Amino acid sequence: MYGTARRLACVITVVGAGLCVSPALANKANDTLSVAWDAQLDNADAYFNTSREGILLARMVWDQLIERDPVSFEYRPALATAWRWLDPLTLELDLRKGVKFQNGQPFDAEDVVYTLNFVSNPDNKVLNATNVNWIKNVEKIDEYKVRIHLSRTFPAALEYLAGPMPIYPHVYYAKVGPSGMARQPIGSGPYRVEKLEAGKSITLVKNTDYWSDSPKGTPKIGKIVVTFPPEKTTQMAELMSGGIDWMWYVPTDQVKDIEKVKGITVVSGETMRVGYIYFDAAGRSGKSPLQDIRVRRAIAYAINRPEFAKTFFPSTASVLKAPCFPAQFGCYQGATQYDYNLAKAKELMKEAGYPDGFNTTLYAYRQPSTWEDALAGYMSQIGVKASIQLLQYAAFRTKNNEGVTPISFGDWGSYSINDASAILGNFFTGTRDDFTGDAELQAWVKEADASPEPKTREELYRKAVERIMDRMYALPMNSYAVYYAYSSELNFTPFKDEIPRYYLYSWK
Amino acid sequence: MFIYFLKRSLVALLVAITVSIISFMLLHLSGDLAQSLAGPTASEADIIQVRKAYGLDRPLVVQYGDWASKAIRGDFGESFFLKQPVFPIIVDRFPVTISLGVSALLLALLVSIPLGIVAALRPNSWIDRLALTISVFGQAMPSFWFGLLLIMLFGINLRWLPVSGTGGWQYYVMPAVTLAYYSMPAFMRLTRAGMMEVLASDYIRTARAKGLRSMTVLFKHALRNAVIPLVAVAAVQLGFALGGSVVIEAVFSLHGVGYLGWESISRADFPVVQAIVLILACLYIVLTLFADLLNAFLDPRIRVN
Amino acid sequence: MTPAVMEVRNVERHFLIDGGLFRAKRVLHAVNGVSLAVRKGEILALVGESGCGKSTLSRMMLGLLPPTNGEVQFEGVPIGDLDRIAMARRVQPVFQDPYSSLNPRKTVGAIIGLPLKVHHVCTAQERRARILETMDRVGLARRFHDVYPNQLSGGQRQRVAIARALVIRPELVICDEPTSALDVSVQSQILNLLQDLQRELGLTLVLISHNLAVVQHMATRVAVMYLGRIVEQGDTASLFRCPQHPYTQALLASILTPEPGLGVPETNLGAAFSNPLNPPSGCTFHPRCPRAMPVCSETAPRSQFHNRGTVACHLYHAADL
Amino acid sequence: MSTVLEVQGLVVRIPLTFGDLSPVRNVGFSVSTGETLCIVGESGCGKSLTSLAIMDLLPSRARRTANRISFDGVDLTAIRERDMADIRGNRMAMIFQEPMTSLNPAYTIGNQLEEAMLRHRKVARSAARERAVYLLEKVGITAAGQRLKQYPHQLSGGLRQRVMIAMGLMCGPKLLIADEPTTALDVTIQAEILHLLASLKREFDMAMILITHDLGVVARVADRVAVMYAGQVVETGTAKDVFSRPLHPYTQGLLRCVPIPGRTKPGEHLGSIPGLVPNLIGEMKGCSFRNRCLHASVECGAIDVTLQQIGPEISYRCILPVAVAAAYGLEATKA
Amino acid sequence: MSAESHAGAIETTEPSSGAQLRRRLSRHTTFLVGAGILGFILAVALLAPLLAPHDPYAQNLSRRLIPPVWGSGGSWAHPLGTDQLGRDYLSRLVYGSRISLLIGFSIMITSGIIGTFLGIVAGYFGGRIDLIVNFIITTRLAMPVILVALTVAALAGSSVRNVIMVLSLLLWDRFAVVTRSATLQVRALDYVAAAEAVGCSTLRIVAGEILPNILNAIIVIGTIEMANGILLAAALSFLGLGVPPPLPDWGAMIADGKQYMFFSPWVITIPGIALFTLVLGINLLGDGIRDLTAHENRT
Repeated sequence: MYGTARRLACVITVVGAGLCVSPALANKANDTLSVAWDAQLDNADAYFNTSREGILLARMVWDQLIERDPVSFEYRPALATAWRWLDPLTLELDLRKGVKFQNGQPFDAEDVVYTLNFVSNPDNKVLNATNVNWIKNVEKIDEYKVRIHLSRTFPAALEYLAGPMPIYPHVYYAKVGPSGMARQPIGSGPYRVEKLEAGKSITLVKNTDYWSDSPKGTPKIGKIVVTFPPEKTTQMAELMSGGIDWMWYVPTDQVKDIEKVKGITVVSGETMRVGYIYFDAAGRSGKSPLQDIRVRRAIAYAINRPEFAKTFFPSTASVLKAPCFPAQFGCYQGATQYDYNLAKAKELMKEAGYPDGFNTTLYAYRQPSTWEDALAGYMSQIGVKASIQLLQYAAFRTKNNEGVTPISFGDWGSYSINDASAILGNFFTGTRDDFTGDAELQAWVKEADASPEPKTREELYRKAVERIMDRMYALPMNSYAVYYAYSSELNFTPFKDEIPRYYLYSWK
Repeated sequence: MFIYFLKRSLVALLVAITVSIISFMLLHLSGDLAQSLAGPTASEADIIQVRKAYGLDRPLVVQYGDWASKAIRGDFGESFFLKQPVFPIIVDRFPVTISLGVSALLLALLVSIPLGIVAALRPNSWIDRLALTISVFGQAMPSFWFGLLLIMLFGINLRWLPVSGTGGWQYYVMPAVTLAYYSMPAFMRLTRAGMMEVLASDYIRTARAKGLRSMTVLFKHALRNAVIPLVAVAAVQLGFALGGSVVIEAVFSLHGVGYLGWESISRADFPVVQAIVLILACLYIVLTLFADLLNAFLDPRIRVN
Repeated sequence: MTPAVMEVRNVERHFLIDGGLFRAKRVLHAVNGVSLAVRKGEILALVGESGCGKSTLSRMMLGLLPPTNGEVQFEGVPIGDLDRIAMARRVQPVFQDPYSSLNPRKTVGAIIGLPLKVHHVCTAQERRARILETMDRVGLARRFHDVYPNQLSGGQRQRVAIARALVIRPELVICDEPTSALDVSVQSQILNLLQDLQRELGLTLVLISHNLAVVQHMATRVAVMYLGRIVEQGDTASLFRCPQHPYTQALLASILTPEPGLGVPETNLGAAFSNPLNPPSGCTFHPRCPRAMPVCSETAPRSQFHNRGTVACHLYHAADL
Repeated sequence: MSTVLEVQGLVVRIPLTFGDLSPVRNVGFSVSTGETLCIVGESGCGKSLTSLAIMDLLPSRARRTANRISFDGVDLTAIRERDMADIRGNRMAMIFQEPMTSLNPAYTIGNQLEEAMLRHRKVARSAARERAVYLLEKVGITAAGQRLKQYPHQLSGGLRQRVMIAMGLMCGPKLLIADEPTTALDVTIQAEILHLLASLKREFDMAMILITHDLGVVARVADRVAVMYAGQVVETGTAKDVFSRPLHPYTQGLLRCVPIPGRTKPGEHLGSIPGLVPNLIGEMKGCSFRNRCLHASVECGAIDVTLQQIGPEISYRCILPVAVAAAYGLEATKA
Repeated sequence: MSAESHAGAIETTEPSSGAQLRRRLSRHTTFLVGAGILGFILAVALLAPLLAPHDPYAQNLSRRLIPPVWGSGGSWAHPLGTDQLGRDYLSRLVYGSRISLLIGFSIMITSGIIGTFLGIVAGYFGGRIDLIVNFIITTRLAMPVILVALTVAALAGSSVRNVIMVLSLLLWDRFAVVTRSATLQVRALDYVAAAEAVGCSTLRIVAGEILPNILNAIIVIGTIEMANGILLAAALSFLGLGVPPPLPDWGAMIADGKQYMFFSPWVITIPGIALFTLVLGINLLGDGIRDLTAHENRT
């Protein structure tokens, strides 16, 4: 086979004789940073996608009202220079003067009012309603002052304003709508979208006109090209061959090898992302053994989570005790635990009446399927034979929403929001993402999300976590520390909130 | 000739209609369209509304007629995933696939025809055996695996060629070689067999009996007749190559329609898949039609009556 | 006169010819209004050049092809009304090419025994006996029973084909050029065999041939075909002695007997055999006929009876004959 | 009358996996200007390979050896392929059995005719075209000028064979080899073509070798006859001699097999030659006809039977004395 | 040609055709190599439980990506090393042969039945039926196989059964085309006419006269389609929509191993070579049969 390859090599050499065959590389020399993202953006409009990559793009193209410092986690003024709670349901913000959008339109209160009113209007169907449905409406006070009226008490409001809520230029947005924004995003951010080829690549160039005093600083690298090589293999190949300069989620087992490659640096970084296995306890996908609590517990006992974490993640990743990131507010750590115990698992299966196991399907989206394979391997120890359906992220989410997934293996980054509402509120409040069918649990979480009292919230979240763990609706796997691999010519630091800020990076 | 063209086109049209029905069914088998269109957050009421708005509550036949009449005008609906009209997306990707298919075809012909001729002239010689080995290997080589081996060798070890993505001509070298190697055996066997058959024919004996030089016999009398059937096969192979480029485009992340098709399948974006299937099928139909006409033009037995 | 075993009445057969890629389908009149009677016990020869329709006619007589117009009767019954099995038991073919007429995947015994099996005429033991008996009769050694055709010579194969035709004892055997694919030395053996069988079994034979020497040697009656029509028929002796139709005359003149010194005869027929797809008007023979008259290109001559047979030519009127 | 071609000891071997096949074994004959030699024999006797061997057009796996192949003063066994190519189609032409497949379907008749001449003569295309028209008319094709633009598939078999003949004559050859030129044609056409060949031979003063299996054709066309059996010439002689007084038992048998109108009584048994042609693989010993011969004796298998020369023109390959053989032959022709 | 007619004369002294064929088979290298490879893999598949040193599904995350025995760090405990989940590669390879062969044979048989049926019907009856079958063939050829197969697999879910079903429904065209033209050829031969004249039923003619004589062609196409089916199934698996994990399918093994190929190349080379060898073997077998039967048909 190598012989054939060599023969073909000769053919190519002959065909390409005299021509210098070398790929056009993106790198320091032409001030172009080429990065590989995993999930394609189905929609560049930040309110109409749910992927991490959407957040990354949003941070580059748009600005938020408030910026949360990636290191100290303190709130810093961004488009809003100051903010104050007039009452628990009213937040007043002073806006920055002299900011210009990339199309030349100056930024003022109209933009905030239009953007937030548009996205919080249920008729407009933004994809992640939990991010915005706490807003009742926004009122313009004067040209540089607005008031946000909340629909309910929402303690995490600032967290959200500093997170997944970019501000759009209102004239443009009113004209083109979400689909136009998706085709040609325009914001006030440090990078301008030069070319967006759906499903293929995004080219961003430095916004030379970027407003000073931004907590994001001045962008340094001239051009950023984002591609979506579909697989880790391709990404690594590209990185090694100089086709790209930056990738993340490097498979742990390859880290020690790729580190040895000249010109490539690998670092690990913690994130707020947590992995989970969600069982269809409600029977939304049809009647199945998974509705039996003993079966769910058996599976939980059968999965060797420490081994899984150790094998596939950096050592900083830890096995979780609750279905949320431990640092998040309300993430109670004292609930029932399921340590790896095969005997107990088999016992439970027998008790449930499935001594020989059963067939089911595991839906997942992380390519390649190694993690899923490993999970299926654990499950097969107790006879649960899961065939794996590996989908793209968007399709995976759609299947979830359609409720056809008996078991799904996914992960959630909580939009980097340091509050349990960002995860529990999404999965356990009776939305289309809810597979518990547990009305009581849903009520607790909803109440906790809306309650102004930290004490009450903590208590309610505790009850919720205990219920989830006890009934084993979802098995928390581990926190996702990820490996980043990049060209050694790049100055790069990972941040805890899993948001690489390309505008902060520079060439060495 | 005109009547023939008309008849042949009519058959082609019928095939195209049948294929369109099949691809139409494909979309409708993929699940509740209204649900997919309304998006994951839609409520029951929304779905019903969408169903009405898009006419999905009408009988299938009516829906097909509607869809087909729109498809003729290039309106294949909107992508579930990209929320954009399907047709421009595909049009955008087509040049890549065409470039890949055509360059692979040319490469395959360039290598296989001379090799086939030499093999036919010297059956059982070392070059015949070499040609046979290459073709047997080519047939047995899983193309995706071959592609990976090329990536390892030329992309990673030698760093001669880019490993993925779309760009200048360098990006096409490995995919084209992979695709060419896949269709080469067919061409070579055909050239060899055709050439051998022609060389054994009576009119070649006549040509030799006239005392013609062996080069004249070979290039004037033999080659022309041996190559005629190759024309049809080349067109058909190009059609197959366009359809079969899915695997190769996926291996090399080449942004052609095949890759788009695969991505769309994995993100359940069936309007795109449907349109690609239909367009590729129609392209194949047009290609074979074209090949038939070309063949008719080349072969005086058909052209002149 | 002996009764007719088979009667062909005004039979026509058209084929739709795919005109290749550029032409519309065209109609080939392979057989164009042929009437013929086969009488019990005779050897009737059908003579004509390739493409004259004699093989098509034979297939219609075998019931393998339905006529487009007219009908073929077997003992007074239209063969369309006879079921295939009944028909098969009484009429059997021997084909030209002994290489393509035997299934290479079957043994000689199985090939000869196939009719017996299909017609359920005897038990398995009897069948074997009858196969061997028939093999004896056609001069095939019994050891060939379990042998495949590709181990036989052409002559032996043709004997197998004859045995297959005879094993269910048909009344009429239609031999389509039975010896033209064989070498001379073998041809004579097969001709002798056919003659013996005809005599011993009282068979009626239809012999299709282009070899006039063979026809004269074998047949009791001859019908000459040209472009789908019978232009002349009559008993062998008189037809060879005094042919009426110019075409028959030319045919007889072009027989090359192995007699040195006679030179090559001049037939005066002109260069080209007419294209059956586009037959000439009137008498189809007129473009080649040395004695053509203006009327010949306009009206097709009708068959006229005379005391020794029939002839279709404008040169003759019923009264003259 | 000068000898144009003389062949001695021609052997063709085809190596097979289980031994050499020798389809032509030690064949010799000669032909002179203005003469027609007919090589006659049944299928597989080696007559076609003999002609191809002379033209050096054998299939690539066949091997030719010969004591002598002398054509028009040139020793064909000794010359290079290039020089042989100069002779082919020029001084020595050949026409084949299948007119339907012997012309290249991709080129017009005119192209293929002219090509033959342009290859060997330094003439302008127009001159070649003139010659083509002239010859087409000569072979009895009307509207020759238009025919040049036609493709082979537009012509009937008889016309194509005429074109083939014209093609053979383009350079005015000294020897024309015709391999079963009429076998694929209808009887009436056959007579025409043979007539044409005979008259052209006279007109162009050529020597002609006609290969056929049809004894009728031989009798009418040949000046001299060579009868082949199992790769050997078993009898030669003038047509008159061979047909009136065949000497070899095989020739006698063949003549007995054919019904002759007027001579054979209808309905009477024809003569026949029992048995099969021998296997030609490997070494052979003795008379190859002995297993089918009525007069065979033990001796026939024991010795190598050679050609007996019994006159300047007559020879036969049999151990029977002439008188005895002739007696059998007379019997044969009478029967 | 004359040389051929000599062959005709020779055969009178030859043994029976079956014996001849067997003798030629025993000398034909291509055929022997092909048959040897296929036979070997077939034996491996049948004896998988005996040959596999480990459970092909047993994962051991602490023993991942161990190189084969010839690599540095390899051991005889895992002669071909382990995969990314610590499963014994040899065992997976051995069990994988079962899946490939199952897929190959099933596709060959199913598509063979469909295609042969259509081809014979078209070739035997001709006319309008032939037109219809031709139309179906053309339509089928116009469908891009891989895309349609992927789509159906995506809609119906990936499983071995679905892969076999969808590919069988897509790969019958060559059978149909070839049996159609072979049937047309045989149909025109006199022995079919003789059988008709004898009064044989259509079924009997097809079964007794036509099928046995086109069987060689069908077998040759069978090998081609088996190879083709295996390759396409592997491609589907490679694209993630074929044989679902954790089944040890060779195509899926390549797909899974892909991300480790730069540092642990054996994870793709080993299943790749296995796949290549199997397909090569089947193709050689087919070529051998074609060569030999072509020789047989000539006489």
